[in-house]
Amino acid sequence: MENSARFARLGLFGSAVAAVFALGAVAPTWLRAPADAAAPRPQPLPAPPPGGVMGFVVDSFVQPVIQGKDACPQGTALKLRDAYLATLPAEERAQLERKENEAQLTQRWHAYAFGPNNTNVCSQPDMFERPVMRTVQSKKAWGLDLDEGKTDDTCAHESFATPTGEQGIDNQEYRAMGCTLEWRGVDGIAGDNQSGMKQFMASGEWTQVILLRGVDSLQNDDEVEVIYANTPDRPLADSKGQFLRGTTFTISDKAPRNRNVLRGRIKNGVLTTDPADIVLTQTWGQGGARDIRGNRTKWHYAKGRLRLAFQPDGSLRGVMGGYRPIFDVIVSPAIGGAGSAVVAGIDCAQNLATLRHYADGLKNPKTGKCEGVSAAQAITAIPAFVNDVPAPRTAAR
Amino acid sequence: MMMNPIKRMAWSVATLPLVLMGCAASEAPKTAAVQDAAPALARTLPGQQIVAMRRLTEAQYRNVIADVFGPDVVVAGRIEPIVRPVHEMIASGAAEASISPAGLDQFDAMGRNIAAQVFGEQRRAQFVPCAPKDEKVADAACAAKVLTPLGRYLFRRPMSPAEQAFFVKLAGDGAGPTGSFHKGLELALAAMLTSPRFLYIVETAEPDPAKPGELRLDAWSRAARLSFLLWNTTPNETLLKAAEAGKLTDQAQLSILAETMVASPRFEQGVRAFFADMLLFEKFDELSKDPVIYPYFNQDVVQALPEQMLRTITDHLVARRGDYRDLFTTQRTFMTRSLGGLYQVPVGRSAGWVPYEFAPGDDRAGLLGQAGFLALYSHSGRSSPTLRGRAVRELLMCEPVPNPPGNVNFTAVQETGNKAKPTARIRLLAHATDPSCSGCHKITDPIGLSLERFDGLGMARKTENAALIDASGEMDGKLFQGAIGLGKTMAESSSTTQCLSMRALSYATGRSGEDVSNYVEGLERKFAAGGYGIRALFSQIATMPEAYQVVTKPLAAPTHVSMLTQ
Amino acid sequence: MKGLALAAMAMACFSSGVAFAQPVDLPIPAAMTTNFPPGVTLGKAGGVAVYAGPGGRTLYGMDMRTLLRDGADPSQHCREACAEAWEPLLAPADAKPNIIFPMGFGERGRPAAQSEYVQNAKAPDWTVIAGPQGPQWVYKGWHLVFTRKGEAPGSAEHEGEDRMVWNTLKHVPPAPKLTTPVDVSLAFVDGAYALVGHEGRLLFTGNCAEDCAGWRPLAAGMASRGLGNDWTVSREADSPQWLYHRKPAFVAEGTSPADLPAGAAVLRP
Amino acid sequence: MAFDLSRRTALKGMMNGAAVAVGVPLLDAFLDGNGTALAATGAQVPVRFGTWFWGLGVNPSRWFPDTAGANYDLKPELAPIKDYQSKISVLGNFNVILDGAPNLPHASGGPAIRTGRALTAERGLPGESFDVTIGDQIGTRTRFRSLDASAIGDPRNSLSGRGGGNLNPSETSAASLYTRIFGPGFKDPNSASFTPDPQVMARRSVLSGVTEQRQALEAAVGAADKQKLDQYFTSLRQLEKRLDVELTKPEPLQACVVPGAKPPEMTASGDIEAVIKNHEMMADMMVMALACDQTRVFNMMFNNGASSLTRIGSTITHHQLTHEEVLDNRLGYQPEATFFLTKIMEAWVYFIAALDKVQEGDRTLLDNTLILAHSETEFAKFHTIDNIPMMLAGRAGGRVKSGLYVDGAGTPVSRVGLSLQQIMGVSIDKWGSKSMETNKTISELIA
Repeated sequence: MENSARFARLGLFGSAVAAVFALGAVAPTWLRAPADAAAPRPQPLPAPPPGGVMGFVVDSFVQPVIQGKDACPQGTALKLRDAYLATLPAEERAQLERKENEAQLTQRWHAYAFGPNNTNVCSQPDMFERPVMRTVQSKKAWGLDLDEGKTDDTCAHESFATPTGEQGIDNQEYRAMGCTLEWRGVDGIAGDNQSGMKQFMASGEWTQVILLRGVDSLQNDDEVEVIYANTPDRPLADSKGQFLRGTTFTISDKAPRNRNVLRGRIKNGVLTTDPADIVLTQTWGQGGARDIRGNRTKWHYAKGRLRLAFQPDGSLRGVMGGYRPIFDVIVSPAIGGAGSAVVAGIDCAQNLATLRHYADGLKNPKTGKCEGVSAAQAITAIPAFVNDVPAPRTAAR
Repeated sequence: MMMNPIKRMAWSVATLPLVLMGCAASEAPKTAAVQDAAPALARTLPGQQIVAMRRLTEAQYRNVIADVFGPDVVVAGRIEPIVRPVHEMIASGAAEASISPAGLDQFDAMGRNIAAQVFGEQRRAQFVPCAPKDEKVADAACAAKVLTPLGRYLFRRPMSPAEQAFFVKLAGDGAGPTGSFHKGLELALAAMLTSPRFLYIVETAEPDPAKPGELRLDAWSRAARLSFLLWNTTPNETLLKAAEAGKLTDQAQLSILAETMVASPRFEQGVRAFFADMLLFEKFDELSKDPVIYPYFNQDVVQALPEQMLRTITDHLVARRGDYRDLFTTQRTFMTRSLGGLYQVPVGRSAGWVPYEFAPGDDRAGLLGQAGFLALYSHSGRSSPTLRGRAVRELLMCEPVPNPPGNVNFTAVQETGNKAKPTARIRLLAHATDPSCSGCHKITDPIGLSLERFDGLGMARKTENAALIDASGEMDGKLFQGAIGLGKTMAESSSTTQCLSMRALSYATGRSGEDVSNYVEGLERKFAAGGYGIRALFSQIATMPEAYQVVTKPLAAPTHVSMLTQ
Repeated sequence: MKGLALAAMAMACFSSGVAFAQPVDLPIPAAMTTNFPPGVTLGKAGGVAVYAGPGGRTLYGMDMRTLLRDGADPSQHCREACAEAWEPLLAPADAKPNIIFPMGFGERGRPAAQSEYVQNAKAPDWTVIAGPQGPQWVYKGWHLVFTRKGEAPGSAEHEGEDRMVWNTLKHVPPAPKLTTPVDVSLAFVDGAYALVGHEGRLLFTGNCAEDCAGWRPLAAGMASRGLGNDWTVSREADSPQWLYHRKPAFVAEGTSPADLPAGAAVLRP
Repeated sequence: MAFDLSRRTALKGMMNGAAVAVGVPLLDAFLDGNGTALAATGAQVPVRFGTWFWGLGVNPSRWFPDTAGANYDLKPELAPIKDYQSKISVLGNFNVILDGAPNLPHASGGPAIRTGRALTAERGLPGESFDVTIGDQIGTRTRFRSLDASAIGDPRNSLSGRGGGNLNPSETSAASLYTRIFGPGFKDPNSASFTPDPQVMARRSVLSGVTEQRQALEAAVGAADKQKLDQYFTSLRQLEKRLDVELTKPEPLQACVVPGAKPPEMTASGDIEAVIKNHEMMADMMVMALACDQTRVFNMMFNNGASSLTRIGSTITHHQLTHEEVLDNRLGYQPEATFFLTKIMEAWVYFIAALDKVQEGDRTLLDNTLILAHSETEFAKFHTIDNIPMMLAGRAGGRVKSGLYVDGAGTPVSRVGLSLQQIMGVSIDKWGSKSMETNKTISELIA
């Protein structure tokens, strides 16, 4: 009931989205609005297959960024070099920025990445005190209303509205990280994340599948079992890298893969799942002496839920929301250590400080402090055949 | 009306003068033009006379090396392909195949590579039963111990004392300059592997006691014949011993051996080789599709397509002992993950092959509904009812179809984007109405049009250019719908089983279809009596005395033309 | 995130370490030696063979790589609360440390004395590091060795604790020396070594009586005279087959005993 | 008659199509572009093979051509090769498939191209690199099986080796390369005495032995089989002739001019100008090593994967720029990092030009050589390893076509290694492992 009330508030596609479309061919597909229940449906949804089992493979899984000047009016968050310069008096800064002093500046901002006892801002971000960085200033974000107005296990935070008018959106991860160059890019189109995440999905390291059981109608169904899981099968793609529809994947729940069983329902063609812990594989594939080969990193969404709209072409489009442990957000550069800091100019400690500042979930009952941020991923998935893990194993679970 | 395949072949050429004119009479199939001439080989020659030399195919070469030295010995490289004589089996091409300088170069490189593995540190202990007096120099006694058994396996008969001495001497010649006994062995083995005695299956004859003045294959040649026919590999110890003991020239004992061999799991390897030859699987090596039109086409798929057909064939014929005719209607097949995408069906496991059964009524029935056949007989960007129909006629019914004349305008057929002519059926009307074309197209297109619900890669489709596809077909006056209908019609046609009998006999003997045609009718009767089982057919061929009779053939200019050029 | 990920990757190129890691939850490599530090014995915990220390208590490895976030040198991590719960397996007080945790990035601030130390990834079974309480044993280059105070012998209760920081030290004995055909090797399967073929597929033997269809023989060459006393070649079957101790060898579909057909037994040396 | 193809034509025809996919043996006699059977005349210019490596990829949309085939379009970043376009083929859209192995940044791509396998350790090679395999085939009779050099001055900058952790170390300065080639042990090929290879001698004597079988066999066959045997022994005679050539003192090498003086000792730092200079001197040295037949295989590394190239007066490295400098999706590239790429392409052209200047009969040294130039990433910012830029220069003595853009359509990159090895006469039918195992030659390239 509450859901339908919220859906009723939704408007048409927002202007921000339309603007993105206007950019034409370069506009990546995921920048289209995530699941939007009230969007007009030009074609009716097909009937579900007999037996009500439907499989999908996720072909896009990225942080939804809303482009536009209002999000980060001061510009993108400072890189380590500029963050260092910002700590200096104006005169000294001007001095260092001179071409002839470049070597000195480099030496100094590199040094800024290191602390005592061989620590550095990315390997040991907890051990550095850094100011909060530039964050998203606009009121618009994609995501879900995770707390539904309750405050008992959240911390104070300001919510967003979607460009389509949905209120109460919890996405503090976007607020904290949404002005970084990696998320936003320089061109008003997309940041590095977008192509990078696509690469990871295509590489087969993270492949995600969705298996629906008990679907009686794509329009309305009170109870649907949703299995959101990883598979070791690399997606088969055409010569242009687009995933092929109708190929088979087999779910694995053996580490490092995961299998999440969710309960959901369909209303007006939109599938929504009940809050649950959602854990998915995340490997970064780095080498290095301290390498942990990605087996320790996960996508972990506490109180996570999916909201996916069935599309007339058979695909699914929508978002996953949930609370992520703060450190998870920066685990990749943290693994990269000093290299992340001095090569890519990432100040992990600053990232961490900002995330801590905006943390709004996973409240630690002992300290009363929030250790997680609300977050959202935009998801699209195309039809596939999905084999679940063998039945005896699921029964024993 | 029942006709034997050869008559039908003649019919298709002779009773359609229009066809011939329309399709350029000068390009009639070569087989029809072979004339009788005096036997080149005098039949009075004494004893061990070489009567045939059939070059090893690539698959045979690989199987032999694996059997003799173990499958862990790597056979790296490709072998000069044997050119297929027009409308014939590669097996009969093998009887004509010579070895070019380039081909020999490759055999030489492969032979040296294999020899280096066999006598390398890693495997030496397995193949050298004696310790040389000095590893740095030749040791004739030890070399003889090593090479004598190898010669027997590789040449498929014991070496004569002269041959033995010869290879031992080569080992010595090699050990000298290289300063290594084992290098010497290596060079001698490499020489064995490049010897014509190895690269050719040399068939020798002896006087036939039953028919004075005639020749029959001797025991060693029979061992090789059985082994390569039924298992596509070299005779094993059992066969060599049977040859030694004279069992193979005894009809009763020959039958017992043949029965054992078709009952063995290794028979599958022989059946695979036969069908790969009969169905022109070498064409898969060249298969390419436009990846934009066919996004599901990739290298995994290319490799899986022939394998899927072979698995369907061997599962049906060998494992399930099925009726050959049912191969055209069976719903059972096997899938891989990448094929699952092409067929748009779920696949039980992510790796390897899994059995799959299409639902009753699914148009994916039988061998002709498989993507391998459908893709092979299509163009790179569109399907081809003509190629498909022609393949059915030529490969499966042994009815050659002439090539098109040189001056045809194909534009209308090739214009797949032409909205005015949305389907292949409509586009092909041009040929059907042009008298210079209609003769041939009448015998191919109505067959192929029944498979139009599968595109040029063999993916199912209901429409082409938004127009519904009509999959009705016709063959020899019988009307049917879709692949299922075609399969049923094929199963009912006597040409289908007669053709298989002829191909199998040709395959076994290395002779052309024409050369074996006299025996087809008799064989076909036994094939029928055996419920059209593949084991019955092959054990029959392996034991029929006619197959071991020496037939001499005049020296004709080889005709190196591929079967389907268009 | 991806940008971050990529940045993280950049690290690899700067790292001075040439090592590649043994991820903590991947199988531990076989022991290279049968000589253990004084006081270390073999025991069983959690159903598998593990090393045990004082009082028969299970030895745990603290995987140093998982603790990097807490400081640049995780070998110094276990103090205070940790040291109250965990007891280091100390090497003799006069033992000279021969391994360090690599700092990467040019060993900033630490004397570049790499050559004195073994590389972690190539370390022998047992090395000594300068731990917070003195010279302490390290297993396989990364796992700082401890016992859990007060834990009962044979317990593996703390397996995988603290996000895989703590892992029992599983014992995989050194592989026996064996002459095998090319393509046959040994793998540690179900607590003992087994013979495996190409791609680690298990070799088995047994009597298939009737349904031998799924029994794929381990093919040999018919010209092979066998290998030593262990391996002979059967030429009697349709295709030449290896016999191990006169028992016919077959190749399983997969790498686990679950892949064996009924009536089959794993071939073990 | 249209139908009556001779075997020779049949083989040739197949080579133009999928022949090499069917694996017709690539004997020199069939591959000589002029149609002259060199093996018959005995006088043969050696065919050489080499690689040229640069780190950190390209800006794909500004480098790869759009149109496949000949006369491909030159995008801005590929423009430096303009004068040599007809001698350079561009290979695009070939993928590295890791089968779940991690994409180790800057480390996975190069070895995948060279070995057809996914790297699992951080260093070294997962298998033998194809330049080594090719060296075993064509480089056994020269003084060096291969020469390796790194213009950026890092001896570990190498992608060549037999697998495992070991890499063939690179020479790091033109001076050391000079000493290696022309220092002690150098014998002027135009004056040196000749020692035949004992292995070849042994093979030669074994082959004569095989010929002795002829009479025995021919006595026993009928006419049809006698014809086959005649052809067989004719082929054998050709093989013998080839060995005879190998056992004869080679013709003088007119193009060989021994450099007079050792170049000045100079250590390359990351400074791009110094690396360019070092590369030019090394290129000149390498060219003479080839012309003097001291080696037939070479590996030239310009910079390394995580390139530490810098611009004069700047401390920001090329590598750092690729990561730090933001990708402008509108422009489709990173302007600062691109500066380095342009310099790299110019260096590549220098190398090609140096080879093309040396005349060998009616061809140039470049015509008698085949060089694969490649990087280790497609777009370094993302460490992407599908569609890594690759170029083929030279015609391998007429064995390959040049001046084409070949679109691999997402097929495994191991097809490149397979094709190169087949072109250089290595006897293989398939190459690579797991998903990168392939038997598909890039037939477009075969002349």
